[in-house]
Amino acid sequence: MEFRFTEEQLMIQDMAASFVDEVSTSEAVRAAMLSDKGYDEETWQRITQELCWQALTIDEEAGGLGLGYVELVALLEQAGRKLLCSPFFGTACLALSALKQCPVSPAKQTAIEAILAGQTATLVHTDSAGRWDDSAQLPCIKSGALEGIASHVVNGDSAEWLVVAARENDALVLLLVSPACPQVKRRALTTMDQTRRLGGIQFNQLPLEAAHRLCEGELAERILAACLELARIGAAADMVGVAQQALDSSVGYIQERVQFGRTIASFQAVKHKCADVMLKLESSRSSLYYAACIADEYLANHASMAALQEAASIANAYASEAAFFAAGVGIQLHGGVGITSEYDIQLYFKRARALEAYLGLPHWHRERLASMLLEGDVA
Amino acid sequence: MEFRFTEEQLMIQDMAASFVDEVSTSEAVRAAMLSDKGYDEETWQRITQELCWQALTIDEEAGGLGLGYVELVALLEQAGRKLLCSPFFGTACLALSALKQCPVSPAKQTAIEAILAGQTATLVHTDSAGRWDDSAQLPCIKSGALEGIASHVVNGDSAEWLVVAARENDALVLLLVSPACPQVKRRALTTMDQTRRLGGIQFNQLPLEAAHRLCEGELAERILAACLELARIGAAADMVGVAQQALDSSVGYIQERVQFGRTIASFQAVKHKCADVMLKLESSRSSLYYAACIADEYLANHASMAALQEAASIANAYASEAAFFAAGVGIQLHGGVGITSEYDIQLYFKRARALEAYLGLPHWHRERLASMLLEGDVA
Amino acid sequence: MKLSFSAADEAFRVEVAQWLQDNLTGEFEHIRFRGGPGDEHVFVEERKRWEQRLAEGGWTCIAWPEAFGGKQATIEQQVIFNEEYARAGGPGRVGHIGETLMGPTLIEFGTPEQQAKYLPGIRAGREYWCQGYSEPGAGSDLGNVKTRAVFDEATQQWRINGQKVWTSLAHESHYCFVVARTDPNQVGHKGLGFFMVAMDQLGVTIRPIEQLTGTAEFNEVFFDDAVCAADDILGAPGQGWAVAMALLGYERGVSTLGQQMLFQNELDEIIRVAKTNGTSQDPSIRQRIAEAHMGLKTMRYNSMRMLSGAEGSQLNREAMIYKLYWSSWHRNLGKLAMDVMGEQAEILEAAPYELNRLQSMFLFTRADTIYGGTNQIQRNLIAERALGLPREPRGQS
Amino acid sequence: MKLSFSAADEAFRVEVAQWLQDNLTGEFEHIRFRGGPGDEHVFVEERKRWEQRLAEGGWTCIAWPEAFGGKQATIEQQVIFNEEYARAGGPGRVGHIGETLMGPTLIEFGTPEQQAKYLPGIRAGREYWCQGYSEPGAGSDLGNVKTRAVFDEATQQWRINGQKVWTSLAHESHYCFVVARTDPNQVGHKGLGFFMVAMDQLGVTIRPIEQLTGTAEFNEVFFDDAVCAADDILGAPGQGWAVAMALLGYERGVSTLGQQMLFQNELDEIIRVAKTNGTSQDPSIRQRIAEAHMGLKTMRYNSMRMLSGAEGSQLNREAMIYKLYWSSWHRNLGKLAMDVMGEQAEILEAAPYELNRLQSMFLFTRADTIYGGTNQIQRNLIAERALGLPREPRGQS
Repeated sequence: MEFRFTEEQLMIQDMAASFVDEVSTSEAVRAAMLSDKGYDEETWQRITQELCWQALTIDEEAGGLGLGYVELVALLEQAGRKLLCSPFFGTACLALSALKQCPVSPAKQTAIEAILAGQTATLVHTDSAGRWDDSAQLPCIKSGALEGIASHVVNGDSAEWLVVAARENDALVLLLVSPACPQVKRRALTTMDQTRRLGGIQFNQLPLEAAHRLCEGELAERILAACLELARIGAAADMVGVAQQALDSSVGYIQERVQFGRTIASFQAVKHKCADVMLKLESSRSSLYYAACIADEYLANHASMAALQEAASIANAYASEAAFFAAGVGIQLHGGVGITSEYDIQLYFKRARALEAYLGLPHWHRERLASMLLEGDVA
Repeated sequence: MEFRFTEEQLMIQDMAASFVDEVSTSEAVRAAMLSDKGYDEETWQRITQELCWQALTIDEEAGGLGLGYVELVALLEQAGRKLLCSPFFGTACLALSALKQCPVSPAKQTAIEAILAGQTATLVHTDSAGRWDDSAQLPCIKSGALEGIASHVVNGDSAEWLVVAARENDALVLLLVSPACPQVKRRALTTMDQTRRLGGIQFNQLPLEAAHRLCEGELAERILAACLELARIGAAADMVGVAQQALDSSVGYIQERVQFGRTIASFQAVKHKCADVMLKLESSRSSLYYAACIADEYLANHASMAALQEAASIANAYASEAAFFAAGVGIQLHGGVGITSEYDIQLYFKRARALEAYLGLPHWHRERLASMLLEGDVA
Repeated sequence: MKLSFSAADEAFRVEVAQWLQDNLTGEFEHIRFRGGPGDEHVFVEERKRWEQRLAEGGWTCIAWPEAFGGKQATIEQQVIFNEEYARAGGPGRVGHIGETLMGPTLIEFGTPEQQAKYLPGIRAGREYWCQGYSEPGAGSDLGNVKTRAVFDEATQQWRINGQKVWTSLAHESHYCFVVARTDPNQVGHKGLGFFMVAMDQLGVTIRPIEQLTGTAEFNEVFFDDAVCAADDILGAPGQGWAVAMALLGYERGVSTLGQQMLFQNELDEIIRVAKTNGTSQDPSIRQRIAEAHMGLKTMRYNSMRMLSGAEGSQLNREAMIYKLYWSSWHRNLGKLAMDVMGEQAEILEAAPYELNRLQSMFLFTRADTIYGGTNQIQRNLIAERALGLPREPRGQS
Repeated sequence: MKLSFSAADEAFRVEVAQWLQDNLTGEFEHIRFRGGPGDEHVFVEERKRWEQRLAEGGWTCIAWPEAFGGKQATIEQQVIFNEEYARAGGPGRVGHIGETLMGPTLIEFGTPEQQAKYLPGIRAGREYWCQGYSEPGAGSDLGNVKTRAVFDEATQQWRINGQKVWTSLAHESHYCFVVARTDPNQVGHKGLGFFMVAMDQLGVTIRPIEQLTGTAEFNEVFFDDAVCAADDILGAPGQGWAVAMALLGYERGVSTLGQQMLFQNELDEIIRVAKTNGTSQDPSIRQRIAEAHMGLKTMRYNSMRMLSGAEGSQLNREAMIYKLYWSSWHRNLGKLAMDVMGEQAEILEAAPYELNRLQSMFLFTRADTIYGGTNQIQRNLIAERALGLPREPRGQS
């Protein structure tokens, strides 16, 4: 048992930290938020060409680095820490997680190569209301064409490749779709958190060929289910980063800010708030790292779906509460300036809120855990 | 609108405060806890003969003082404040609340006169598991005899008169029963909170006569339902008193106790805990007084059952959380001595816990309010 | 203790409701329910006309003595007016600060000349006021005022220099009341003056502060040799702290019941959304909706106790908990609103950043626990003033 | 990062489990799962015999160096031992303080003579230790020690006078380690000594402290001219603070994982009750059971990080949160247990005051957030040491 980063993992983390410190400054984030695609093209070029983050979890034989979720989580935590606006999550944590689990096929081959080359991708698994659970009315395949609307798609307005979850009769099908055709209409959604772009996608009688198909039936169900768990773990990593920076910037601010002739950091109530944040933050980080290990074990067939679900729910629910709490306390400790658009803490607050609600609020996760504990099996 | 005590009500409150300060000292409470009936007989004599608390809510024409729940709540709050061990709650808040609502009958006449004379009474409305909701398997009347077990009866081990809720076929019947007969067996339960005695009662083919009957059918259902709401309001009053003293004794202790060369009262974290307690306490008190007014309006047919339920749930849930929080914080602020049996704060903690669970935990009340708000009508 | 209002009060309620029904319509229809906290920047011109309509009906400054144009309304009548105003969707009052803060303070501390100069404009709904208390470096620490006022013997005017912040409606206001240091050798609560400064002068510059909502309800106000007539100091130089504190005392009071009606509107909207999108069936959401409902009811009972027990502007124990209570409750309501909205919570009304009412409320409630004394300051106040615990030591800066 | 244990470690696990299965039976069957926190006063004689059985099997002091009779077990092995011990229902260890606190401190600071005198008795499970840190007036403030130690040149012994409190198992212990002031002219952390005092002497009086549970796990210990040989001071006079702090450093560590197994047993019991009485269908209870489960899992992950990152007894950032985390979690578990038990929660097992396991746990968890540094002290530590925020000023008393 070695529940800490290896030297190599620490190096990956440090390099990522330096990189986001350099490229994802407050000014850069604000520019990206208002940009066309919601991210800076040049930064993405550097991520894919210099740092090769997109290759991280691709198998070595397919030309990737052959690393796993522990390393991916290390990157995503750093991305969250500096509010990186990037199609990286959609590409690496959503599309690639699905593709890696699909059987060999021309579509898979095409997609992996495109991603390795630096193209962006995402997973389309929602319906027109943004639902992602069993109630979702996914786009449908009828008479060989794809029809339907998916909303709240991470970077769905600009991703160059789409892995689409669709229904064909009663079966789930995973498709690889290039949105560069007239039968696919897309738009960016106006979101409260402007650092993570969501898109709405309409498929309008898009004709499908065999080459589009990645897999179907029970296998597709299993892959999609696992993808949502992996996405929850990835989001937890982002939130741990958000919480860390919300704490760090608040700790910095309160040591400068003087009220009643003292730094506000010297008030015990303020100190204790910071201690409470740190408790939640470090606990989230522990459950995140555990979940990342389980993710790798699941992908290597060494852990069950139940173990993956449990770890994902714990990590995601903890990180959700830690990030929202850390950012909320952060605003409070910044006082008046905390609610101005000039300071970044409000951006952390909005990202924390968006991520908290992504794929299940904490009480949804708790109820799922309760069913496992009280009615079913838990790992 | 006058949402404060009148001069007369303040006088009642002040007299009650002086009385409990005199008779319900720490030593007296500890003696009563271990005594046979769980209360001091002489104190009860003084309550009924000197102070006439039992007459408070009895109509003037029946020989009582003709006052209402606002005054009763003022007394119960003082009782809670000094952990008074007494059959007063069972007699005045349970049995009398039921009797007052019953139509004129010989049984009612007997009971009211006995109570006026200083005899004790209680309401028996539970089953053998202490259940009080729709799932309760109340004692049954079959072939003219009462059979069954009721547990968790407030002062049920010693009350001289029992108002018993029983089932006859499908109808609810309220009976007046004297337990002084071989067909009624009783025992005191060993409870975590030793300041409020609970009893278990077994009715073993107790033959019933017409004179036992107080009322039945829908009227009995309505009376019993109202009694539970009134009991919740009465319990809320006790808990407000518990919370008040938990706060006061803690505020006193922390101003004496020196750590790190300062009184612990000078630590901001300690001060803020006390402020949080006061917030909950004063809010409970507001919702308690409101509920007491509604109780009087209900009994005067000026408020609906829905209004009574809503007010009772709000007052009870708030006071439950305030009392448990205040007593828990109280232990914490007392530090090591807080968990010794020598200090009284633990007695407040246990009484708070017992009362919190009495007739519904806070989340039960919230769910009931939610049904009213989301599916039904709210006052 | 009694909950009901007298017959006369109920008649007053009918009168208020009827007048609002007759008047808050037509040209004012679209400003109903608008201009509240977090929304103060909208429809300002219409809301000013509305102030004048209110004044014509005799519904401004009803708590003032009749001598100053008020109705000398009882607490009950004020409660009723505020309740009915909120129930009818009466828009956020541009004249609020003049009517509820500056007016009572002028009536208590002003000279007859000052009263004659300023009160009629407030009463008529034509002259608006803004506050000049907070400063960028001071925050919750009002004793740390750096703005200076120097009496210029030559012009017989005060010259004011400094900066104030968190000033609502500064652009719309004719006057600002400014706490400034008149004696540079004093610190803390001593050597302060309370000035009534005209906003329309060269020495006053206003800079809006953009909030996390993308809107700008607050401003910074810069005083750069701004002038103030010798007669426009309220109380004597050095008495500023006493006047400033008295003014803050008026902040708590009957308007709280109107505020609660706004909160009720928000909660009703949340319940409507929950019923529509099915989150009303989620047990955790149900618990929180019930908690919000209980909390709001209890807020009302707290206010009723506070108002029944309050003597003038005196603070009582119950009043001290009020700010902490409502700000915490409202912040939780904001979070509940988002969780009830579900997936739609994240999607705004329109580009570039148009929030719906509940989204705006969610974000703006993060300010509630900060302005007017942070929750930390409120807990200090409760602990120190209501419970008599030791005061926080002041540092040596 | 890897979660799994090596094959050698897994073999070690099997060995431990097998030994426990073979030995924790027969005369020891009835003490399984007993003697834990809040239950330390029960079956003491049997638990002492059990200590000796453990020692015979070589399962005491496994973390000690081989030179002192230990196995020099790795962190992983210690984790495994503690997990298996708790899983098997191993009773609360009477020898715990000697093995995990006093032993390592003696090994670090003791002379060879001191080590030879005291370590074998600990290792053999025959000599037990208790602590003499807390004092009635000092609580969490260890610097405020009033107990005095004066060296008597005539007898060449230290004479100790003072009072200690919150001492578990004082009646059963042969020795107490006592922090006492050797230099009356020093205050705070200076001028302290660390003494190893025999309990079986006239100058030592023990008074049990009855708790809110009706039982007495803790004691007051009075030292009234108690004597201590010149050789029985650990470190030099004046060095007491350093020794005392080093000892506390050993408190956090692998035993946490054993503690978590006890917590798991409690949670399992709660789940069993909930399923039996139907409260498992209550959505609010379900949320709280899930929260408890999540919290316990995360406690384990926190420990795994702490143990993987810990160097010797050094504190790291993760370790600082541990006490606050578990004590808060456990306190919530106590409340959950009561709410799950429903109406039965209030009814005890038997008169006069016999609590069932969950009731006892509920009451005793109120102590968890107090002893070993209150939650307030823990938050100070985290804020000051992990986050570098300013220290609380010490008053002038």
